[in-house]
Amino acid sequence: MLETNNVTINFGGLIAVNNVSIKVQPHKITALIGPNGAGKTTLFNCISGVYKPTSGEVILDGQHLEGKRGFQINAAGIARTYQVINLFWKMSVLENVLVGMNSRLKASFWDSLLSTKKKREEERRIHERAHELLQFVHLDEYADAPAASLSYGKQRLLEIVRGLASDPKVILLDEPAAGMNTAEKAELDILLNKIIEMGVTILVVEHDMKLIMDVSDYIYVLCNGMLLAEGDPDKIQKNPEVIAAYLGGDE
Amino acid sequence: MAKLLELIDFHYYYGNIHSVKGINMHVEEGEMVTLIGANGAGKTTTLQSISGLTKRKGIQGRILFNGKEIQTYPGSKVAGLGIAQALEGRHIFSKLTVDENLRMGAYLRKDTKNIKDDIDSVYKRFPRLLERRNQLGGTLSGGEQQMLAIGRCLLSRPKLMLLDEPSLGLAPLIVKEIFIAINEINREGTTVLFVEQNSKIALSTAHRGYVMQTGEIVMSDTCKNLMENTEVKKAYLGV
Amino acid sequence: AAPKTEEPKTEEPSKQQPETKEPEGEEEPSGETFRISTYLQLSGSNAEAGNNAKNGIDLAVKYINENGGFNGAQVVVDHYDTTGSTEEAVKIVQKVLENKSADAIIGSVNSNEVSACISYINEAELYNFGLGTSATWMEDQSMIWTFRASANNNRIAPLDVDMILELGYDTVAIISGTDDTGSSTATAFEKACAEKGLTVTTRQECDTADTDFSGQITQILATDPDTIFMSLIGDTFGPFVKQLRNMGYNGMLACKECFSTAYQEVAGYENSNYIAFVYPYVPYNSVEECTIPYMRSMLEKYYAEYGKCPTHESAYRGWDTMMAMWEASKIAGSNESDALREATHKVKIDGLGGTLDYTKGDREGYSAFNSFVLVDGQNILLDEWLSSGGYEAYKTATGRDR
Amino acid sequence: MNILNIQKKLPLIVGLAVLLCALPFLVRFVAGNQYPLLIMCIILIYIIAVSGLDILFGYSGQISLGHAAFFTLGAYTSGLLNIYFNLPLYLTIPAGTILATLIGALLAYPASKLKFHFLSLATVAFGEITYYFLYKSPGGFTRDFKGINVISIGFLGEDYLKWYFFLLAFVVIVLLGKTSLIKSRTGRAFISIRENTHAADGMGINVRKNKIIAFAVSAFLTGLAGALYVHLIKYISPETSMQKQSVLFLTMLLFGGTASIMGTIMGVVCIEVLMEAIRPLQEYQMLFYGVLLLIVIVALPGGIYGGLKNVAQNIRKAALKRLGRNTDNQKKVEKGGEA
Amino acid sequence: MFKILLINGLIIGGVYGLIALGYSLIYRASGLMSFAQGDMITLGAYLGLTFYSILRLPFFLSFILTFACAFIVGVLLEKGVIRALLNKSVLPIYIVLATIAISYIIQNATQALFGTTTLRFPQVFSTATLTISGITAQTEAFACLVISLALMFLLHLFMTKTKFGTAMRSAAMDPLAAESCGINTSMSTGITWALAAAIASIAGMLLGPMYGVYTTLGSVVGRKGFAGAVVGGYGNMYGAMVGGIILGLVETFVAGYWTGTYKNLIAYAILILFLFVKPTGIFNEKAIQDV
Ligand SMILES: Nc1ncnc2c1ncn2[C@@H]1O[C@H](COP(=O)(O)OP(=O)(O)OP(=O)(O)O)[C@@H](O)[C@H]1O
Ligand SMILES: Nc1ncnc2c1ncn2[C@@H]1O[C@H](COP(=O)(O)OP(=O)(O)OP(=O)(O)O)[C@@H](O)[C@H]1O
Ligand SMILES: [Mg+2]
Ligand SMILES: [Mg+2]
Repeated sequence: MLETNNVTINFGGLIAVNNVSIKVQPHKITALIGPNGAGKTTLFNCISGVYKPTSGEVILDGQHLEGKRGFQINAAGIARTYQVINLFWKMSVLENVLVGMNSRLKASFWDSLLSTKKKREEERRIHERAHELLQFVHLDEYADAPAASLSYGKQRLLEIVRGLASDPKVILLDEPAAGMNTAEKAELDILLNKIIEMGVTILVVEHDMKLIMDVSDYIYVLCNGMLLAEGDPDKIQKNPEVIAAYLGGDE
Repeated sequence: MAKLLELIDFHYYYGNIHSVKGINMHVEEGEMVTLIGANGAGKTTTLQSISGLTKRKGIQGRILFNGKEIQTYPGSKVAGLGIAQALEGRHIFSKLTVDENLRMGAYLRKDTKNIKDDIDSVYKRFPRLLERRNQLGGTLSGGEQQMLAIGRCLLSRPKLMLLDEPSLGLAPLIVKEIFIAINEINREGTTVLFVEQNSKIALSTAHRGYVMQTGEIVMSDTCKNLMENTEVKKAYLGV
Repeated sequence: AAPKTEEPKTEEPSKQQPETKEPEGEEEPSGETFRISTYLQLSGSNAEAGNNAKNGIDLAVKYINENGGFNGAQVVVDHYDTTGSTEEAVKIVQKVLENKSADAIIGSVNSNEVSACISYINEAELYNFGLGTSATWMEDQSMIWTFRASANNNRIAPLDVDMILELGYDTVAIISGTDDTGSSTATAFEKACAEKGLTVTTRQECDTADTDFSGQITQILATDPDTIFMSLIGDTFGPFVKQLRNMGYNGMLACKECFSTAYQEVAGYENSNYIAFVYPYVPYNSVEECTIPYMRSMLEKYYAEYGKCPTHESAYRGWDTMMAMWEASKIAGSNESDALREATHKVKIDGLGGTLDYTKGDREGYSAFNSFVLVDGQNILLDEWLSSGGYEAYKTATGRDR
Repeated sequence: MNILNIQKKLPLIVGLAVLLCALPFLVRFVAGNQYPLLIMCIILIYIIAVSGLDILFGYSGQISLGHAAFFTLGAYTSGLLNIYFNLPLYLTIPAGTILATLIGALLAYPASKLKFHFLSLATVAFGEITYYFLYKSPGGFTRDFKGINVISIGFLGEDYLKWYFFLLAFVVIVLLGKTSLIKSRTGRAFISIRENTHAADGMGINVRKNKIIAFAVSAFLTGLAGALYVHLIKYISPETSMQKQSVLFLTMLLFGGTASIMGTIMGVVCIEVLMEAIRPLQEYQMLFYGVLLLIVIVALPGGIYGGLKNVAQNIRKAALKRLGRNTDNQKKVEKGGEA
Repeated sequence: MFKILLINGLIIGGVYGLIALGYSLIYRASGLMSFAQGDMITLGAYLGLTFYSILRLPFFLSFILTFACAFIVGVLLEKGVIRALLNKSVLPIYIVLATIAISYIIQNATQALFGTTTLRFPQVFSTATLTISGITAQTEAFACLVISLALMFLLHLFMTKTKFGTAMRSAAMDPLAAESCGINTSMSTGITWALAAAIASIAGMLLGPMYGVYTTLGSVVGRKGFAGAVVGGYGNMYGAMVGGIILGLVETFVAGYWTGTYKNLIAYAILILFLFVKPTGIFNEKAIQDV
């Protein structure tokens, strides 16, 4: 459903991503792993429109996305979270989710200005939906608190629901488990599966191998910008190249 | 052994939010101590308060370093005493190169001759950084930034090194290397206090541990004992 | 020798008849006092002129009050600072008019501000004097409540042309400010040049807040004029002359007004040589320098009050204005705006720069002016300078034959 | 739910309305003349103008140090159309407003790309250009430095009482519109751009477009204020588009507190009243103004409204704490009793 | 004619550049924007005037004293106002507003102290004009160009090559991390503002003799200096100089070949066009946001 074909990204001579092709299957969790600086985040940024690929293409359901702007890509059905948490800090938790819905709203500027019926109906609808989403990750009780006052783990959850708010086809998660403790990671595991049940496809970058091996259906391994290996978790875990470059010997 | 660092009935208030509620803890000279706990427990607040990086008026209680009260010192003065911290969220100088970032770590050092060697040894530990030495800090990958943050901390040759979630965002292989490095550093004589979410690796590296929950210390023991504690096992080790 | 000025006639306080005026309740605050509101630029870029005018007015008011006031009423002045903003000037005038807190208003030395306020004052039918020298705001004949006791640049401009012709020059370049006074005077000058056969080689403009004029000067010098006519404002005079001299022009300059000591300070005294101008009066560096008796007596008072001579001729404007109003009040025998306005048309007194004569009905006081030239820090009457061989000395000193 | 809300607030709204209606009569009675009414009218106009700036800066995070230019554009357009073509004011005022809006949108098109400092320079430059243009226009059609004298709105004339209610209606409409806009997807888009441009883009918000909208709305309000102002004061000059006026708007906004309705109102009222109050200080008024401004900024960063809110909060907190402590003490006492 | 304009443009550009340096320094070393920099020039000019002309001290001594006083004023400003605001972590715009308030205060206080008369700053250099390949120019103006070029090099070296300069930049980028490295961020910003004030005082000492000393001396050239700093690439010392010179040249050439009437309008129009067409500044400081 989402695929990249021979994507290369070049930062003034430094090739961060080199000729990478991946395919994300619908309703599956696909993982992208690899050593630090392998180019995972860069690839994410390229898919979500922060960077333009130097060459290659990004396709979602047959629609070309390369070179499109971030908001267009979001409208096309790709949502994302960030490696460094990127919330609207001073807005309330609820508002963060509402902003996430922006690309799906119909009310025009004039509707907004004049508070037409259309706008009021829509507002009511999205408020309900936002509360639903917050309940989904147990953040409903914080709805009116500013996002900045949440603890790190909760901020991560909020970022995920904010992404889900735009009803995406695919959501890209960049290290969702970073900064979480074991218990929270277990919860995240469940959450990811729930998201799949909602009909949203997931592409995830993560360094926590336990989580990755648990949840993912298919794994791509990047190293130095190039695809090192791909396959299902079992296969990857046993791949000696991957072990040498990334996983390290088992203890 | 002498207590290098001691917190006595330490409280921290963010305005009206009482986020650390009267904790007592200490680190002895040459020791390696870990502080674990759930999200929002107040670990970062504690660490940053020791380093003088939180607003001083939020502090109640005493922080002693080498027997001297330092809870009123500003950050730069604390750094001058020999306490260095690798901050949560990395805090790399985004528009300085990797090399300059490292040099800033050695800002207070007088022995300018040895700095060069120390930088080289950081590069030896993290070859990835050597490749990127002239790149701007802000454009590094997340993991590279974490390495840089730790490297910068090392360069001040501190007496006490504070690390806030050093494994955050690092590849499994590097995580192992980092903790091996921390171990080495400690063995070379630097006292270490670190916060870590990966409790397993934390407890298997450090000598002693404190467990923190919603602003209070709920347990403290040697790591060996903590690892065997059933509650810890359940809450932090996922067993 | 002095310009055509006679000894001032009357200085003894005129006895007034308090029974003629009856206070008319709250909306007419006259009676014990005669309140004058002023709006002047007291801070900002042209504040020098504003503050000198303020001093001139205050000095005259003190003198008037010591000598009987306006028909027995003590004169009280409320000064307001426009900070150089016309908007603020309008607000001040509206405030004064709405509060009915003044029996008369004296306007700004900045003609822009006068232009903006004049119609309100006329609508309110309040006795008013303007202090600016621009022609524009006196052109409208329906503004019957406003008078002026300072020079009108449009009347001076043709005389400037005559003066330049008298010096034997054929061509002139113009530098003009973009402000009201600067540009209207330059335009009048240009017109007079066309009529009298003086060739204008170029007209350059600069902004009131400019500090660098090298572009304009380069253009002016490229046309090689015999002389340059300066129609600028305030702070631009000094730097302009200085830069002009530094860029190699050492010839005669013509100026729309007297080149005040403040300007000379900035331009440098050595650079301020040979500046010719037509004006009712000139500033003095010391009281002793002044030989005109009436002017000298005013300067003495000024010096006693402020410890220095006026640094800008706007102090004279303030003094003259108050004296004209005082005379009008004596003639009218009443302090009503209406009576004062009527009476002003009968005023004919000695001003600091010659006769202030309002009997022509054009609400303007001055109509006769003198030509001066500034040499070695002294303002010398042009005729005297010419006849005493100054011009020859100038030629040898500068090496210019024109 | 909505109705319930309104019902709850009804006494407040009615009270406010009565107060606002009674105020001018009261003021005129106390002062004995119309001048304070004029100031109140100016305050109302500035509320509209500063609301515009608030939408731009307070909500969407774009700085403008040349906002007075929109104000004068509205004013001059309305005034000049009336002078030259004798058009009625009910046409010229909207025309001035629309021109300001168009120019705002046009300027925003390239300017929306610029970062904070560069945007502030671009807007400074825009203000200066407007000033120099009005000050010395081709053919002198703006009457240059002289400024323009214009007519008052016919049915209002010089009666500032009528003006007051006329302008009050405008202010109410503007503030209602502003509230409605802010509490909509557009408003949330503005705020999200201010908070985190990067993330806003990632969340499907067309940053460019929304920034341009914010600029246009802002220019609309400020232009409208200008077009009304010129007929109230009956005069406008190029100086009004200078930085000083833009800074005045910004000062009002920051003084009161950004991104709120009350903040804008309080800022405008305080500064305007202050400026009136210090006028007798003559040439020292700016000194006094500067010092006072500095003190308030340092003491109450976040504006008066923010400061007041904080104070209110602290009082409440302190009260709660006191209560809490009392109960603590009681407990201790009880314990002591037991022991 | 071209040569005359070129030289004069360079010279006035040097003046703008000198002022731009102060703006750039503040931005580079504290990440803030000051609108009081122009008025610090005024203050410097009055200080210089007090020492040199009123107290009749020798020029060199007056220069040092002015520099020192301005430095102290800068420190006080930072400690009293900027630091207080930084500690309350307010929006940066409040700091801008505070500097605007300071600019009002300086303008009015100097007027209250020294009056409205434009005061003469006695000639420092010989009054003789300087002749460069047949073209004469003001000696002070030329000195101004030379001094600003020298300052540019010094500041650039200081900011990029010295440990302390790098530390100042670090403190601007991330105060928390800087503190943890032992950099006294409070002192660093203090010194930044003090240095900027001191640079402005040098500008004031140089401009005073050229234009006379009056209360609004700095505010207009200050605005031009700000424009120059941004055009060149905000925060870059070479950029400040180049930006200032470009602005000076544009102004002089517009006035010299075209019209003095629209000189300022055109200068600003070019500036705005420049921002829109090449929003990176000349020295590649990124002006556009990533989105
Ligand atoms: N703007 C940029 N300019 C230059 N180099 C860059 C830029 N952005 C990223 N890089 C480099 O590209 C490489 C890939 O970075 P990326 O952030 O994609 O790594 P990553 O796989 O996400 O690593 P991590 O797991 O540590 O987050 C890194 O070496 C980084 O230094
Ligand atoms: N600047 C702040 N203002 C208000 N509250 C804060 C602030 N910083 C932290 N807190 C609150 O203080 C508490 C302790 O936070 P702290 O960051 O010290 O926790 P932590 O143990 O480091 O958590 P984590 O594992 O998520 O990093 C949290 O509840 C947090 O919400
Ligand atoms: Mg990454
Ligand atoms: Mg933490």
